[in-house]
Amino acid sequence: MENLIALLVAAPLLGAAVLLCGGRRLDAVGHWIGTVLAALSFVFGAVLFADMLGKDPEHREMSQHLFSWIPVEGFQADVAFQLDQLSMTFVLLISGVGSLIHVYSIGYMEHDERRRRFFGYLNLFLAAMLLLVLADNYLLLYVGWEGVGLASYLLIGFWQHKPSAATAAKKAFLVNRVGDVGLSIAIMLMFTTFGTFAFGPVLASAGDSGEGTLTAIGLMLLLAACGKSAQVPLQSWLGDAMEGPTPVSALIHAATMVTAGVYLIVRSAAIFNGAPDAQLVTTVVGAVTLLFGAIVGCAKDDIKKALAGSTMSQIGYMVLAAGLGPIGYVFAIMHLVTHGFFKAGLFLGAGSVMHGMNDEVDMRKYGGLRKYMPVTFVTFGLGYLAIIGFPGLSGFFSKDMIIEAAFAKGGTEGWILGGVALLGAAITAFYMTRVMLMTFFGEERWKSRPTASPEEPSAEPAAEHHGAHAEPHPHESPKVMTIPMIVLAVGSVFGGAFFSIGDRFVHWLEPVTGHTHGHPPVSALTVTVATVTVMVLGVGLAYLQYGRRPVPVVAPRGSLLTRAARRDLLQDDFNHVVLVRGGEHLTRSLVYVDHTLVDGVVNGTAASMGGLSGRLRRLQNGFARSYAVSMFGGAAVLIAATLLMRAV
Amino acid sequence: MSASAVHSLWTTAAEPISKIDPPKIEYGQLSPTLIVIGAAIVGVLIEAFVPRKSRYYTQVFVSVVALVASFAAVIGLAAGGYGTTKAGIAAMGAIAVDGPSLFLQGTILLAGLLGVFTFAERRLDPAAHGNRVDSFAAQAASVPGSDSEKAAVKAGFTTTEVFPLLLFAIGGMLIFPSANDLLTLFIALEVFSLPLYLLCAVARRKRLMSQEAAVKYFLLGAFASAFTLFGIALLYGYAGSVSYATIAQVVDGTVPQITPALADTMGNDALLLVGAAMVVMGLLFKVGAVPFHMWTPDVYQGAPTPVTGFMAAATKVAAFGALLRLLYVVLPGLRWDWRPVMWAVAIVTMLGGAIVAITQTDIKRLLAYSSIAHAGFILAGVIATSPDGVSSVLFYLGAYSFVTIGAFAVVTLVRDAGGEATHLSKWAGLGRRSPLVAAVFAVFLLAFAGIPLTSGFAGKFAVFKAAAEAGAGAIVVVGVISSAIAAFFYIRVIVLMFFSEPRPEGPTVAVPSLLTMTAIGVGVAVTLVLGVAPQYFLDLAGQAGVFVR
Amino acid sequence: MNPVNYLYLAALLFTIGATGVLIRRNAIVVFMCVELMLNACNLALVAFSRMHGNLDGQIIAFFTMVVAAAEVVVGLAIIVSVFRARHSASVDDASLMKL
Amino acid sequence: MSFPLLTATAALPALGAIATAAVPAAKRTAAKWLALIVSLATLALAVTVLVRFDPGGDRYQLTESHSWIADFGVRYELGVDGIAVALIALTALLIPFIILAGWHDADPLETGNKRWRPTQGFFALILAVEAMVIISFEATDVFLFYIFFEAMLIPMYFLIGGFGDRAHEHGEETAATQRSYAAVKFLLYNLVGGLIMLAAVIGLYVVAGNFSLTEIAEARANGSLDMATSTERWLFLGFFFAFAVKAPLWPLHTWLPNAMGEATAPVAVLITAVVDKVGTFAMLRFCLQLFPEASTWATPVVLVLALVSIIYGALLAVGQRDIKRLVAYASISHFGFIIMGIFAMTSQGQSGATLYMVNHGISTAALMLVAGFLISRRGSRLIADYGGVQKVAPVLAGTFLIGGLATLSLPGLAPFVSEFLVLVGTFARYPVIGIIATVGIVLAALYVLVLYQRTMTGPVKAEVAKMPDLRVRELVVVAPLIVLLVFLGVYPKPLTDIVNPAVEQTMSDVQKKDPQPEVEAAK
Repeated sequence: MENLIALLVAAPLLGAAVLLCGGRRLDAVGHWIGTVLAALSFVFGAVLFADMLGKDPEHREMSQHLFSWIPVEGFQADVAFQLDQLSMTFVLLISGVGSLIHVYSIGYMEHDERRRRFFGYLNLFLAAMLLLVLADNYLLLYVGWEGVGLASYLLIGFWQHKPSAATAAKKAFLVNRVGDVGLSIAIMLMFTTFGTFAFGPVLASAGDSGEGTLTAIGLMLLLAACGKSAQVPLQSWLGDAMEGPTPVSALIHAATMVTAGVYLIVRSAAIFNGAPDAQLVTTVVGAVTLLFGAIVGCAKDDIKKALAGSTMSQIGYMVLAAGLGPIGYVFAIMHLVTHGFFKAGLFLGAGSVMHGMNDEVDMRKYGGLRKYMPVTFVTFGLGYLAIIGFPGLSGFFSKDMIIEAAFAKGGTEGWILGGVALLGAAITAFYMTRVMLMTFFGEERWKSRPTASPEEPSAEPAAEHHGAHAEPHPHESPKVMTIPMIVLAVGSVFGGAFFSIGDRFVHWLEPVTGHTHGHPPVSALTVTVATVTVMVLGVGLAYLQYGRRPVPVVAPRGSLLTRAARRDLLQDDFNHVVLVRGGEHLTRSLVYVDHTLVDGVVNGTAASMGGLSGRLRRLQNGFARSYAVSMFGGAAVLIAATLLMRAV
Repeated sequence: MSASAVHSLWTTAAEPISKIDPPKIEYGQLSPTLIVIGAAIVGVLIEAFVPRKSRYYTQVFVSVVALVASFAAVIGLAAGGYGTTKAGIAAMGAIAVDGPSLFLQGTILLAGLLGVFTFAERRLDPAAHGNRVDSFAAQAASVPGSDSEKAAVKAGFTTTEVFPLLLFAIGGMLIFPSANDLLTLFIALEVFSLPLYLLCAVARRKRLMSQEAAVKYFLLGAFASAFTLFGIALLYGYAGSVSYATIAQVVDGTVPQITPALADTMGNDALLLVGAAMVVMGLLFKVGAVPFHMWTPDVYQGAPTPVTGFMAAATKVAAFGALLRLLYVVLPGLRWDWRPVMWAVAIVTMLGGAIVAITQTDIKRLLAYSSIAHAGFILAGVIATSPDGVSSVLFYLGAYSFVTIGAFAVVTLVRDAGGEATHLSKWAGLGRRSPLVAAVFAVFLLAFAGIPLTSGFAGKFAVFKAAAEAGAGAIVVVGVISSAIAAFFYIRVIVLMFFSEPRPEGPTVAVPSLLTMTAIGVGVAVTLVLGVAPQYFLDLAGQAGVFVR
Repeated sequence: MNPVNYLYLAALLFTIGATGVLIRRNAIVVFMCVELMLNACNLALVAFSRMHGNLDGQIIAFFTMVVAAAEVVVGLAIIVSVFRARHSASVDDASLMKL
Repeated sequence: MSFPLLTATAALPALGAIATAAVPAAKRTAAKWLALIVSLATLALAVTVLVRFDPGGDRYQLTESHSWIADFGVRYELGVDGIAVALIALTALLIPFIILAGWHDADPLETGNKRWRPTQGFFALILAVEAMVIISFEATDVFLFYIFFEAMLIPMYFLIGGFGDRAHEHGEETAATQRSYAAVKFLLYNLVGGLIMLAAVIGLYVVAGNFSLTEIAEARANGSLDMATSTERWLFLGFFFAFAVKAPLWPLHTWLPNAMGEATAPVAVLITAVVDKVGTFAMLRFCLQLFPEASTWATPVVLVLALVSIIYGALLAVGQRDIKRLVAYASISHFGFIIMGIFAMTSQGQSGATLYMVNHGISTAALMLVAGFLISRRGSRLIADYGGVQKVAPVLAGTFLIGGLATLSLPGLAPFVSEFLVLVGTFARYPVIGIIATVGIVLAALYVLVLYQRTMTGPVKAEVAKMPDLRVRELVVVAPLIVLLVFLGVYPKPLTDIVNPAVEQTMSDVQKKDPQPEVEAAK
């Protein structure tokens, strides 16, 4: 049974290899190969899951050792897998949602002549992501970690002919690299501290080392998590990542890859438990990002970017929860899973809307679409209710738990974090309602629409398939796209309830992450009530602003905050001024230095030699008598020197 | 034959003479020299009696035979152990026949042989009025550009005297390093210098430069030899004798019987030091060490290239041989006085030669300066004052002379309307026109630069090793630096030959006869063999590294 | 008379000759100065010979004269040919080759 | 006396060089094929060496020893340890690809001149370099090593100065001058380094009396030969300087960008992937073995210089406008990693450094050769002249990207393994330096991705619109390299198994132990 684990990774990897090396002759069937292999790895996952359920909770962990990877004196890195409940959760999420999105993409990418390659990249991503969650040591995890980074780079930049896409891809990879520095330093620290970096021994002996070391490792891991999960201060890439095709945004930048950071933290629970400071920083990062993303989400008119902001903020919740320690780990993962469902659903819905709207992404040019694309409307709506935490739907449970846990942190911290979480919930409700209203309700602003507004470049290549400026004829998407949306919608409705009833999920994960029940200063019921009320407030506020009044097609100038939020709270501008410009100046000056100084010294020496030579050779003036003089002088010196030698 | 010998001849004149016992001359051990000198005299007679047409062939024949025979004699002596076990003083103390002298004589003779080949080359210059001509003036006496010259050229005259002159020079050079008293030293110096002065003057093309070279060389040479002679006088005054052995004894204070006069002069070190300095200066002039080097570039440039090649190779060998013997046999007791001075000379020579060469534009002058730099390297070996020092210097001289002759022989090939095209700009793109010649020249340049797998590297390593072992680390470092500088201009020539576009009006490469080919071929062969497998020759030099006194 | 005086004289002559070489332009004169230097050597040699009471010095002196004669032969030949070519016996005029 | 395998491995390409040079002018293609076949045969021999080498066996194997120049105490001594074996294999492996990639680089423009045979020369020189590099990897006699270390400059010099890119953006005239400038710069830098080393070599002889690496190391170990500390340090500096120039280490690096920029891509690969490795190899073999104390004494300075090289090289790579120069500066940064790994004095660092030499060779070859194909199509080295190539030549772009990803050491590709080992090894002893060096990986991503974005993505430039995709010959060159990159990235064990014992030896030479993990140290 263990041997199936490798197949989980192998299947999509094989798909990637075949599709990318296969060449044009596979164009016809490429997408089917990809989808089948993705589904295959889901099947393997399911089989293993069934097997795992068969065992008793304490002994569910399986592992498979393939081969010794880097054997060097005192340094053992193996290619070995470990499948426990935590990994299993991810395996199912990744391969499941992954397969659905493969199916969806068949329809979505139908008109793209490079569809085969697209599926190749998707498979590559699945393989890397599964490797990430299945690795039994940090170095192998690092491979998956960078692997998903590569896949996301390739997919964000899939439409490479668009400079904006290429730039976004590069940005995403670079920001992630900054995070990777953190991960590699963390691994080095582990190596010097524990002499190994396999999960087992490291986490087991975490207690033996000083809190200082653990804090350092923890912070480095957090840095890595920030990079991958788009947490402040490394969040800037996620918004631009929406340049990629929508399925990519759904799979990588909503459901799976961006949550890898949460996985990393939860996986390293033992280390964080030993480093309260690191945990505190984690919660702070989570809280800040939570608000940051939410605020950005409120201001965006680009539907995908609005959703991206929301993703950021939701992951903020998870990180916050993970930072809370044993009381939060489980809920972090739980929210991660439910979020995986509804956010993927929302993105697919957005994709389907764009599909019907000539790839228009500006919500101000939507409106009243509910009667044109009912299925999309329903599924999107369910996802919407789920994310705002409408009682009974999955978002409600997971988010509520996190807020409780936040309060349960106790002390002022607890109050602050809880408050922030609540506020976040309110804003979430607001911006999601805004999206909902602007897209599916109100007048149909897309009729006789002006040309695409310049400040928001359309994410999809308008010229690619349909006529660019033809008036759109909104229509429902084909079955192959709607079915996955329906499935995800189902998940986002019942997932939460299914997990929380009888603390199923808690019991499932407890053996891995451990769990302690927090005791909020106020009763759980109060928290729930508060959550619901702020949610209702948010919805109401949004309704007043976007439901009652017509939405202007051209965005109003808006308040200072709005404008800042539209520009991702100026964080990009900051990067541009400080990092990009500064870096350019630095490199330019260094090039100059290299050319003039380092090279100059050498050339200077050569030149001075030449000058010296030129001066000396003037002595050779062609007059025999001056030669005689030099001889005479030489003789004199020679004699004098000889006598001198004797004298001294 | 030595002065004391002559003296003993006369001082018996007072009493009635029963019999005059003749001076004892070891003809066998002197045979190399005697053969060459004899052949030179024959050459003079040939000039007098053999009809003009056949002179050239006769002269070449005689010279080659003489040199080969003489070389055979050297080999015979060496094989007979005269270099090692049977080494001794010949001709009543005038000549030392030992390892160094035999080794150097052999080298000089081979260089001379190749020299003869290049002298005899008649394919390079376009035939004048149907007569093949060599690189020497039709009639040296005739004024350049005058009618008489034209007439001489028309008549197809050639200066076949160069061959006897060459032989005389070689004869002198053979004696120079093996001279065992100061008088012989001086005579040998003059015997090989005077013919060289003349040889410099007899170029066929660019005669004014040739004559100028001769004048400069002559005046400065005479000036230098005057110094040498005065130095000899002072040394004689100090030691009361001119024989190396005696002087050495006096210097060490181990002289058997001390006359009052001797006791008087012995106390006066000034005589010794000044004398030694002046003699050494004369020799440094010949090897072209800074600051006595200034004749070198002009003379090398002006002289007919075959002469330059021969001179550059053989003169250095002979002069360094003499210098070695003087410093190692006569003045070892004075080591602590002359070593620092020689250090200084070696350093300025290495650096000076290398630095000034950087900006040269004429290939012959370039090689001249490089030869100065090499003189510096050899001096580094000389000051080691150890057997290793001697053998390394011997090896270096052997290696260097072949490279030099080969290089100058190549220079004779590259010609344009005005004769040899020696200006560097004309060498641009030679590698495209005739890769082979360029490649050969590149090999010589790399050898000069001391790149591994060439004889230059082995030699350089040998002398530096000797110097380092003698504790002259500073010399080694300076030597290394100046070789780096030197590398720069050797590389420049290679760049010019291979990487710059050929000029349309560029020179043509004349196809030489077998003679020059041999010279160049031998040069290349020796360069590579000594570079790859120097062991045998190092052994040779090692065995030859002991002076007799 | 103190033999050392002869040496002083020799040294003086030698220096005069050397100076002449350095300052005179005419090649012939320069050459004569060289001869003067040689003769200074001869004087020194003879003086030492007398001092030490052996004949080596005097014999060297004879050789020196021969050498001087030989140098005259060669030197004059060269100088004369240069003179005929350039119509000037000035050493400084012969400076085609420099640097 | 068994078959002299090592000699054969070095002699074969040498003879091949002579044979190739002798091919008449008209038979250009024959010369190419001859060279290719010879290089492949050499590869076969190298593989034999690899197979015959027993990782568990003696330190130096397949040894040969003959007296050569007794007067200089020089012997013809060959022998290989794991590191040498790996590098010989790398060299022999890369040369065929280099030859194949440079197939048309030396076709003469005017074929009239019967004497001028550039093609023959080009391939003969490449083989000559191979021979010299291989023998300098095999030499266990310092002098023997030195001779070929120096001699290999000459053919390299002609390769750089004699053969440049077709269609140069500034025209042939300036190209020629730039080329010869680069060639002279290359030669003088290395010659100066070599001459300074010569002084040290002589010094070593004066101290030790012979040049046999094994004997001297032996004598050092058992104390029968003790050098004064100052002497040892001077000698170390003399050796290290030469190797640092060759490697190249900041601030002695400026010859590399010129050389790699002006030379054709295959020659550039020859420089950085093969010849420069001799420098780093020699640090590992000679500096550390002959002068252990001095090496440890110099470690801080060397590490700082290496660190500067890493960051500085990467930053300058970011600032380049010329593809080849960019790769050159990237290489400088990578050599910084190698040297850092060597002098970190930990098993991970040194194994990593050795692997790094191999991996860097392969990855740079992949990147540079593809870049060469790109340049040969457009006739320009300026990044700005490209754009959107990915659209017209996807395979070329793909291979280029893979080469680039290898260069930024993406996990799963070979360079990652070595780079991480070096970092870990350094971090274990010098945490701060290790951390700063880690920043290098971000910069690496920056210059690679910027290069890829500017050349391959975006709207298709008019000049590249007609650009053909990789031809079969070019694919044959690139594909195996990529396969190798992936294989060694996933399963480097075969390589590490060979390298580790040698590294342990070196560690014991410098009498260093790996620092213990904190936890165990605490216990």
